[in-house]
Formats: sequence, C-alpha cells, structure tokens
Amino acid sequence: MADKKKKKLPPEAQNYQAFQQDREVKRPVLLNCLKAFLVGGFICFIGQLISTFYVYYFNFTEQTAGNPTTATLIFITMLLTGFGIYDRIGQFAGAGSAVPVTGFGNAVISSAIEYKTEGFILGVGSNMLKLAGPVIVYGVFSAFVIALIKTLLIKWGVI
Amino acid sequence: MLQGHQTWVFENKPTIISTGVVGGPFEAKGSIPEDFDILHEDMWLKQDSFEKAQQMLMEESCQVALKKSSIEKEQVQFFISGDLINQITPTSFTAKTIGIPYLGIFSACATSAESLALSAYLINSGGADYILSGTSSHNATAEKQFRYPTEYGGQKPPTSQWTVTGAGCALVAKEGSGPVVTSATIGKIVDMGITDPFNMGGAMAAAAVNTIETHFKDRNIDPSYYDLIVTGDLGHIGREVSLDLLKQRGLSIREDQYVDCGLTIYREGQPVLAGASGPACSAVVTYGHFLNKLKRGEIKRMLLVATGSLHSPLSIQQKDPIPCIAHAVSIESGSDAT
Amino acid sequence: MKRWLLLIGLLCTLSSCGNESALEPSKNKNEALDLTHISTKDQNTSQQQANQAKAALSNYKEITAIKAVNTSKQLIIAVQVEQNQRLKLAKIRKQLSKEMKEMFPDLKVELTTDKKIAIELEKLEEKLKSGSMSKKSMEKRVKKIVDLSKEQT
Amino acid sequence: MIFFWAFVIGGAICVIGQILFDVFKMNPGQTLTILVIAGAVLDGIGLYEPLIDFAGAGATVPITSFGNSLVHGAMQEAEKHGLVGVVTGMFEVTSAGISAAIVFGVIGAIIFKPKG
Repeated sequence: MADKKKKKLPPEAQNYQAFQQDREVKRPVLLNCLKAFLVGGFICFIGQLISTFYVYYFNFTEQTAGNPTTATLIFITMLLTGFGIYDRIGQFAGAGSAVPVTGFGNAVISSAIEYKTEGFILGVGSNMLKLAGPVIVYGVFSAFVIALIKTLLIKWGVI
Repeated sequence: MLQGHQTWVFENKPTIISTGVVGGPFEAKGSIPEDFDILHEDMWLKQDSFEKAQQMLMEESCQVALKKSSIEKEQVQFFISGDLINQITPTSFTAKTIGIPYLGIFSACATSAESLALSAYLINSGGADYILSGTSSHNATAEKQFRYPTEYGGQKPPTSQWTVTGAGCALVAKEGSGPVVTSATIGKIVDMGITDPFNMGGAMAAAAVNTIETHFKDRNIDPSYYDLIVTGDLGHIGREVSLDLLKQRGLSIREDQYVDCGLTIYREGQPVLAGASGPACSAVVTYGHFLNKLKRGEIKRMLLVATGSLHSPLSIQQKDPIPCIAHAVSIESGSDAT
Repeated sequence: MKRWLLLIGLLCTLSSCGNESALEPSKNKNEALDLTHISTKDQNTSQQQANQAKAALSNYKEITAIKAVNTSKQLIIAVQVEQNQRLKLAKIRKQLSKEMKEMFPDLKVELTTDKKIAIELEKLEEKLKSGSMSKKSMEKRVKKIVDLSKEQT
Repeated sequence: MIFFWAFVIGGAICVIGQILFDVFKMNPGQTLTILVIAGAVLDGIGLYEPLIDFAGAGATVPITSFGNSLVHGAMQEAEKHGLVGVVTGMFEVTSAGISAAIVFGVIGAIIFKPKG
C-alpha cells in the first residue's frame, strides 16, 4: 500500500525518502514486544488476582466476576491517569498498557481530564470518547455483522 | 536589499537591542537554564488552561524584552508574532494585552525566523523604529492539538520530538547596540511526501537543506563565513539527514559548526526522543543561548535556519504529506557588521 | 491484503483449539482426588446420590476436585478440571453434564466448572458433615447456589 | 496455574498489539479497533470462550474481550428474540467496561487536572 503511494511521487522525493529512511532511528521492535508482553501480562495477572478475590470474598462466580474486575481495573486506571503515571507507563510499555481494558479506560479518562478546561458539557462530554470512540463503534458494528451472520446460519440450519 | 532570488540583505543594520526568554519546568532541568530570563515551576503558570499559560509565557517574554531595553511599549510600532495553536489565539491575546499594532503570522516552528526576517525588513526599509518579534509554544497545548491528551498513555516512536514550553521575543530596532540582523532568506515549501507526523525532523531536513543552499548561492558566500549554522528543531534524525545531504551537494560544513536548537536545549537523558521542537524551541535557544554567545564574543556570525512543518491534524488525517518550510536569518555581532 | 492474512494467521495460532472429543474415563481411580463422602445422620439430608456422582466422576483423571450436594429433587456438582484441559472446558462440561443427567434421571442435575460454586458447595458439605443442617435450610442453600450458577453476567 | 496463563496469554495479546504498532505502523486507534474486531470474529467462530476458560483474565482483560462479549450478548438475545435480539442484546454483557470508563472519566475530570 505504502509502495503504491510512493510510486506516484517524483523521483526526487523517492530518493529523499530512501535517504531519510537510512538515517531514521528504527523502532526497537523486539524490545518493545518484550516490554509489551511483560507489562500487558502483568496487568492481566493483576486482573486475575482481582477476579479471584471477588470469587472468594464476594458473591460472584468466575463468569460474573468479569464485570467488577473490569470496573476495578478502570478505577485504578483513573488514579494512575489522574496522577500522571499512566502516560509514563504507556511510553515504556506501548501496547502492553494500551491493549488491556486499562488502556481503554485511560483513553476515556485522559480525554475527559484534558478537556475539562473547555467545560463539562462541550469539553468533557463531547471529547470523552474521542479516542475510545472507534473501538466502541467498530466493536459494535463488527459484533452486529457477526451475530447477524451466525443467527442466520443457525436459522437456516447450516450450523 | 533583494539579492538573488529570495534573499534580503539589510544594509541599515537592524539591531536586536534586547530579548526576553521564558521557559517552563522541563526547560529548567535542561542544559541551558542560565540562558532563560524567567523559568516557571508550573506547567499551568497558575492559569485556568494551558492555552492561557502559553499566552502568559508570551506576555512575559515581551515584557522582559521591553524592560531590558528601557523602551516604552508606546514607542514600539509593531508586534509580529505567531504560534502553533488554532488561529494563533495565544499570540493574538498577547497582542491585545500589550496593545501594540499586531501582525499575526504562522510558520509553525519556523515562526521565529519568519518574524525576525519581517521585522528586520520593515526596520531596514524605514517602516518602523522598533518591532517586537517572537513566538511561543507550550508542550501541553501542542500535544492536545496535534497528538493525544497529555495523560494518554500512547507510545511515541524514537523519531518523535518534544515540544518546548516557553516563549522567546526579540526587540528589533533601527539603531542601538546589540547583534545585527544582516540578511534573511525566505524559504519555499518543500514536500518530500513524508506523511508521518512523528518524524518531523526527517521531513523538515529537506526544507532546511533547500534554504541553506539558496542562502549561500544568493549571498555568494560559503559556509565558512559563519561560525555557527543553527537549525531550528531538526532533532537527531533531521540534523544527520540534512548534514549528509548538504555535504552531498558540495557544501562543506563542519560537524561542530552545524548545531541544532532542538538538541541544545535539553540534557542527555531527558525523555525527548529525537530532540526538541515547537516554535519556542528555536526562539528561546537563539534569543537566549546563541545571542548570549554572540554578545560574549564566542561567536561572531551565525545563521539561524528555523524549520517548520506546516501540517494540521486534519491534513494528516486526510493523508496529505507534511509541507515543510525553512527560513534563514543571519545574525552578526554589532562591531563586526560594519 | 497480505498483512490481513498475516494478522488472521497470528490470531488463529494464538487459540489453537483441539477438536478431539472431550474426556475418556480411565481404568484406574484418580487417587489424588480428595473425595469427602458425606454420611449424614439425618435421612432427610442423605447425600447418597452426591456420593454416587463423585464416585463416577473420579474415573476421569483430568478432574482435580469434585464437590457435590443433593436434595431430594436436585443434584448440584462442581468439578475442577486440570489447567491444560481448560481449553476444552465447555465440551467437558457438556459431556459430564449429559452423563450425570443420564445417571440420575429422577433429579434435576446441575453440573458446573465454576470455582465459586465449588467454594460454596465445599462450605455446604462441611456443614452437612457436622450434621448441623436441617432439610429445609439445606434446600434453601442449594437453591441459592443453583441460582448463582445460572447467573450470566 | 491460571495466574501463569493469564500472564502469558494476556502478554501475548499485547505483543500482537505491539506488532501492529511497530511493524504495521498503526496508531493506537487503528490497533485497538482491529483487536476488538478480531475478538468479535474469534467469538463468532467459537474460539474465544475456550481461551477465557483457559486463561481467565488473560483473555478477559485485553480489549479483544470487548468484541467477544458484544457478540456474546447479541447471540444470547438472538436465541431468545430472533433477529431483533442481535441489535438489542449487544450491550447486555459489555456495559461494565464502557459505563465504568465513562463514570470514572467524569469523576476523574472533576478531581484531577492534566499534569501536562
């Protein structure tokens, strides 16, 4: 895809881009993956701890403990975001802190805090889902399509 | 006056009689804190919003410049300035506060050189006696507008740069003592099709090379004329790319002669990745650090090449490449400029 | 297009699910199982069926713990399965549930693999063992546990 | 044991995200969207639930589980009410993540201000 776009450029620009790319600092992919693995794994480990705690001490089954676990993780995220710690974790961990539900929480909460200066309705309210919006939109849409296909297939007796 | 195709040579010696340089907490921890007039401990400057904090930075730098020169603001004809934020409002509100006739300009990180070039031109041609020119930026306002909320935990690639919180302002006068602006080269937009907003240094290097080449051609001098060639905010990648490219084009520039504001302001170890950026970057480093060097006689002639990437969040989303620009202004110490 | 294929490949390898059918009973009894056979003094709270179920389920060596309690109408069983068998957990649950239902056609059988239910049943077993439970309160407890196991979210 | 697998599977899903970041040069929005869709697809073909059984929070904490539970809610409701249920059931199971994020977002905005 990127190559196609490149071909339209004048040769001068193509040469420059190659020239520039030789000197560009490469992303340390392996190191980043390792960090993402450790931090992401650790967050899920904490999630499992919280979930086990809810199963043992509250009236939740393994299945129903999921929701309070999510809420607890997002609560912790709120504190980490508010005290300015989560963005540092994010710079270190990359996807490790973005992919767990805490990353979703951070996207919502950081936007909410950031736009506080624009007021609570038009600032916080309008911008809160600015970053998390796509996840909700395409999550819902893809789930709709998949559930629709599956329901129809079941109805027609295919599966 | 006009020499070559895009260069002005100022024969009437427009002089920078004073400067005001203000920075934030992160800059205070950098490598040149002694070159700032005011350093703030708080990103908010006790204001209600980051945008107001940026306005405050700009106001303070204007006031400092005026105070140091003991020129009343009524004597100043024009205020030429700009910044990065939507419709350059922090600058316009500053213009309202200081009440000087105002020309708002936008060249992103090249704003410092653009405003200085225009000011020098107006002074040189007798259009004004005193002009305040400067620019400001604030890390949080830039992050908010161009990237993500400041508390969002996104990972920045090693090519990205850190926006300087600060403001730099120069009072340019028809006469007086101080460094003299001797010439200016207005740059062209250079677009090499780079679309990654997290690699501005790499994109802007081409513009810097273009303007530097043109400057030497128009003025018919070679790089050894200057003690320092100071680029705006190319960062590690942009500096390397542009230096190699300049060498390839046959301009002999020494490593130690070619410095970058974005690599001067912060210390090793501060989490700035490829270096600093933002309009204030070239403004504070030039008006603070390098003009001090010039005044102390450590250097005699410098060429400021401020580079800017003129994209907007919208243009990036619409997959447009980053249009880059560089303006060059030569500054020489007063005694030498005769 | 290439990157999409790669992506799908990646995600597929992540969840390598075996299609082999669930559990096979082994000939030897699983000795490691801690089976509490509950004999109650009170005939009303007899745990005969629960004990029977435990004995039958202990033939599967993948099962690491079984808790079961029955009333005159209901039987509720919670089994814990070895970690490396948990990818097939749903199938195992289905198979065992079917088996238990066939074994006790007169009872409403509820089989779950949930940890929480196992914990609750263990508490109930302890109480029954000490004989401090009336038929009525036992039935109430069992009903509560069954309701909990049926909760979805 | 489940703690170990929660760590490994959760970490592995994050590594996929990191590869999307670094190798495919995607921004967080695109990456997370793809992961959510992947979660929905995996649940559609019946692969995500076993993963949850196996890895617990390792599969429920990453954002992929959001897609999974959306499909799950839709399917549950579809079994009861047919095609209409596909639309109405969507948020039945997922609401916790979204509502917690929104609630704590507003609370966060009241309590905190950005550090910059």
